[in-house]
Amino acid sequence: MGVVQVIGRPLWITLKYLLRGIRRRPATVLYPLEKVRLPYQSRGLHKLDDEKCTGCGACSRACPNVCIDMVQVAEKKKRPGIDIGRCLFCGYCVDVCPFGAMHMTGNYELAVFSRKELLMTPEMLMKVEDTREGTLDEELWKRVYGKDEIPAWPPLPEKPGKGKKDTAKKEDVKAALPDAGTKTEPKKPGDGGSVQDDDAKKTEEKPMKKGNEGTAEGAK
Amino acid sequence: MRTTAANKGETSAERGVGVAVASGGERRGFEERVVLRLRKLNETVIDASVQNPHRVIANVKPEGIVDVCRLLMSSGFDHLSCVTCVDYDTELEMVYLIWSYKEKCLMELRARISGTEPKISSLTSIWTGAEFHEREAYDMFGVHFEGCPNLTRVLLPDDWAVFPLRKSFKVESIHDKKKRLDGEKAKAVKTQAETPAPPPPGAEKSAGEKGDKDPPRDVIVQKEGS
Amino acid sequence: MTEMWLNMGPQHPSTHGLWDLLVRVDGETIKEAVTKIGYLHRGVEKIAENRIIEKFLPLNDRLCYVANSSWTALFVMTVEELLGVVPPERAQSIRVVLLELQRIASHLVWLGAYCSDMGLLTMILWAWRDRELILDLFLLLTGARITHNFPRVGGVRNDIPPTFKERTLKTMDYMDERIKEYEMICSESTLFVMRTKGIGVLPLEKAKSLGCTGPVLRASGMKQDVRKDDPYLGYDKLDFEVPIGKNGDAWDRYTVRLEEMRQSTSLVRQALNNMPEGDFLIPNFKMPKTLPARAVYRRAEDPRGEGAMYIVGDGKTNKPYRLKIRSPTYVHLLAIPHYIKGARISDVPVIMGGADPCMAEVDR
Amino acid sequence: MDLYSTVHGLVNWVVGGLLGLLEGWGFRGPIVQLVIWLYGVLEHALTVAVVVVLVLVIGLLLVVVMLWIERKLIGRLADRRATMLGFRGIGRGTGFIQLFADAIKLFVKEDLAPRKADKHVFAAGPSILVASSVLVLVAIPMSEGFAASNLNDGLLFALAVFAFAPFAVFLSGWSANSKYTLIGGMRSATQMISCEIPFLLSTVGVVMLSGTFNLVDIVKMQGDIWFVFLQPIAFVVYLVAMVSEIERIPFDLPEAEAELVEGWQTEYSGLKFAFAMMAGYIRGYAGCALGVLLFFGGWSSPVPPYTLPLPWGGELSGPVPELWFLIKVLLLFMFLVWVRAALGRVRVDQIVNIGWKRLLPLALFNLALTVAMFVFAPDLISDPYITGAVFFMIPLGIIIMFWRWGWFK
Repeated sequence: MGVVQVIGRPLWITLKYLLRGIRRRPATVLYPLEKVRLPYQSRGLHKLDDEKCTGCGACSRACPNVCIDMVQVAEKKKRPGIDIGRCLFCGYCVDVCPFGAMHMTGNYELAVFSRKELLMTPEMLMKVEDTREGTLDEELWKRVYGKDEIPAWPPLPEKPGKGKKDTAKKEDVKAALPDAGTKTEPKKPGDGGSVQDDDAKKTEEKPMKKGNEGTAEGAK
Repeated sequence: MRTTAANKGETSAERGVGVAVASGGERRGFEERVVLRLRKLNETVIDASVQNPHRVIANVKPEGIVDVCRLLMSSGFDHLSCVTCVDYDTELEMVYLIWSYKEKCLMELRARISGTEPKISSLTSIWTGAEFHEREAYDMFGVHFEGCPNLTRVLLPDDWAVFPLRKSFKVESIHDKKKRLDGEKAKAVKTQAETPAPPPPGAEKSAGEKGDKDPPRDVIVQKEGS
Repeated sequence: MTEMWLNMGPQHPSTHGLWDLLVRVDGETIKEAVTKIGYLHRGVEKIAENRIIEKFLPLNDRLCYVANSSWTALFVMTVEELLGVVPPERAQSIRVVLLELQRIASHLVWLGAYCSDMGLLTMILWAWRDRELILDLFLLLTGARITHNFPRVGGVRNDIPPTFKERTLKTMDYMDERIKEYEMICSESTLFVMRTKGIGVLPLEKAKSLGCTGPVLRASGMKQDVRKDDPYLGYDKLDFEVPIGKNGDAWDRYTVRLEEMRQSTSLVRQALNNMPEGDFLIPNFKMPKTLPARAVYRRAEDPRGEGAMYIVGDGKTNKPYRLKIRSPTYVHLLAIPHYIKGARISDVPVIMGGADPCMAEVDR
Repeated sequence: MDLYSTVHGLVNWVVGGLLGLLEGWGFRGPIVQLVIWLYGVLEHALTVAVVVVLVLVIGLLLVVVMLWIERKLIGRLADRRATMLGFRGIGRGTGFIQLFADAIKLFVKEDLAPRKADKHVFAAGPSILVASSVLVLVAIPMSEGFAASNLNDGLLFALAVFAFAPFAVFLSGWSANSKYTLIGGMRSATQMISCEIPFLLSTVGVVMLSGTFNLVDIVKMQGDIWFVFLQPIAFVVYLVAMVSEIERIPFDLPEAEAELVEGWQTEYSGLKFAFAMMAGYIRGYAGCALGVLLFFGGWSSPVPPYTLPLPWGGELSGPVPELWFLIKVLLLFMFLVWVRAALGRVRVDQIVNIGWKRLLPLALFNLALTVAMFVFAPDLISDPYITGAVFFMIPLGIIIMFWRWGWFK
């Protein structure tokens, strides 16, 4: 009737959640205590591989916010340093790197007490640890999946796909450079690219593989 | 049938490439009819053509913009999607984008007005919503719309005297700025290497900051100032 | 009480973002209103004139902080039309998935804010909780939750990852159930109906004349949708309904948006199930050094209405000569004073919320 | 034995013992004589002070408990964990000490007042509000013995003091010299005018059935059957009007945070805000307690044990009724929290409509029905079951009738 009609259904549906909460956890993630695991595509703080980097400066040129600067770390050795305070985490620097020297970790806890701490020198970037820890059994996904098992976050593909797509990606990456047009000629899909590109492919595999192992361990 | 063929011909000639617009199956020649009606207004319409299916483009004289729009309104273009302006240094080009809900066709009207004393009639008598777009164009380009109620700044502060989207309002992008600064720095380093005399204090400071520890700081500080 | 001017903003709980609705009230009744915007103006259009296309691309994500990818995709489509490039079908399909997920996420944010304005604080938590799932899907697909930077000129950044399809389909089923729950707590609650029915009525003729688009216009009873009228990304091949309202009041805006969420789940399912094989990016595509000297106006159905971009190339550089961003909410917010007269102070958040303001996009 | 005499005895015992001790130690000078004389004069004042402090402390503790219940319950209803601050850190506790953290925060916050505010009235608003709210507690017995004062017209006193708060709200809203607070205060006045009369009328039926204004006696009269079964319409009217009186969410117009920033509380900060908030919860407790006393049998226990058996034999009637009373009050409060989680807020004109067009006719109808029972079937009134049946069936029939006429649409 009148009263029941006014408040009946909303009361019932909220009560359902209350009763459900007795058996199951509510949807909150207690953040500093529990951390949700991020998939490996996620774009967090950059990590630099010193051995792969040649100091070519492609990342610096591709950066839309001009937050990457090539820093002289030794005689004839330049490495990118990043002002994380300006970074917009677009991932261009990672996409553009021809040697796979830079990749993005899932490290998203970047709050610091002063702006100076946000200036990441190459040494700091090399020391960045991929801290993608936490639980996989998020309460929310449990609800979606019901009694089924929640699939783990997929790892990055070990091989970057077919040759065709790979080349396509490479070209796009080059296109992101401001003066890409002068450097490279468009290649045919089947070409496979130059020797340097092949090297890049091989080197690209390594950090991702490490990452995958990390996932598996973390999940267990 | 004739229309379709004409459209196709124009499309391939003008664009050269396929466009990501799905071409409608059957066209009833609506665009053609509109173009013909427009062309009849000799004294105000400079030219009108069907650009590609669903798109008509017309250049008009600024004096007759209200008449043209009234004609368009009566022929079914009922939604003023956007009014904007493009600055060609000496002239401003007003662009009116009008959509027809019924015929699913976009009309692009262009009117060139003077860059020094930009002035054009307001369309608020036809579409109430024209006021919003015209206020923005006034805000950004300083175009004076005659008859627009409440023609005041909308996005920018009231006490601003500049019209920022004019080409005369120069802004240096951070990329250009970085290039310039890099060039200056290289120059400074070069002069320092060539001449034994101490470099100017600014350059020294810049070089000092440019140590291994905090790379892009100097760039950023000056950027924020601008 | 004598008449007085009351600020509903810019720092006010009812304005979701920085803007100001000055209302002249007589007691509780509103006699007049003035919209004040521009607190978040960043000059995006000017920035675009000074940047090459690729470097402007990530900024499009910042145009709207609720429906980010809709703007990036729109910009990419505009540039593609300018260059005369057609992305591969698979890329278009992936974009449809992205855009429709984005629409659901955006409407969820709106629903939560709308209900919390009426004091229904439970709804905001439920809606944002379920949005979290969609953000997780974005994270999986694009690598970021909010600012995806995913569409590229000529395709998208990467292919859909494994398990994404299955995960998304399950989530869409889940979302359909949740939408029923939202209906139970909102539509079937008489208090909610009392607060929304007959409030802020915007008649169809007025809405058309004011230039309202999207859910606001559809609530007034116009069967209009850019996805249907001016199809892009292969929306004409997908099967969906365009929900419309009758009276153009706050209730209709609510029902239209809720139904749009349902349609979006169906669209995501269709796009995922019929996704063609192939490239996700045009092979060997290279941005030209110069943009062609012509202008292109591309419209798209943003979650808030008709978003559009007008881009002019000058034939000399790689930077747009002019980029105009047509924001739907800009029009909706400035149109509020035209139909708010006679409402009560309590109705102001409801009417404001009906426009679904996203200030970053309004002020640009 | 009520709370007053208990405390009196306790005070007598303690002071007497102390004086005896003094005498035993040999202090017999004029000063001790003066102290004894003074005690004789101030005996009752001291007792009253102790009783008042006791009631106040219980009230504050209840506020804390109710705040905690509200936070946790509304969190669970909205499918989230609510506050979880514990002694071991964030996320590891029940969240109870969050309330104390909040209290400390509010205490140390800067106390601001708008420059153009009427400072004295601005400060007086929350004080009057808290004072009037605590005053209601004086009239509310927690059991036969545990009452600050067993007033003969306790119900009248409670209702009178309960209706005082909108005045304080209006004062503070007006004095802050802000538009939001002004509208908030106006709304409070509007709401009070529209809901106060049904609120009072809904209690008249109960008073007629029990024949007294004494709350203890009203509870005693519900030994056989709770008045909620005899006066269902009155209970519904009471509940809605009470929610409106204590400004909780379906009817929290004076502090509607979406429209008026925080309504009449907008300009308050620090301790004054804490007072305003505390007063709201004390009023919430008072409203629920009155509801329990009038309609749910007060402290009478619905199931055995009615007393607490002592392990060494004998029975203790001590904490059982009080506990039952608190459980009932908190259950009623939890229902209000539940309503808050499920419903939105109404508009001003709507609450006026609800008050005058729905609640008032219902309350009058209930009153008429009760009077009719007394006039036409005074014999049957003593039979609770027949009365209950009549009071249930007739309203039910009429409500269905009205429903079919579309009166509720």
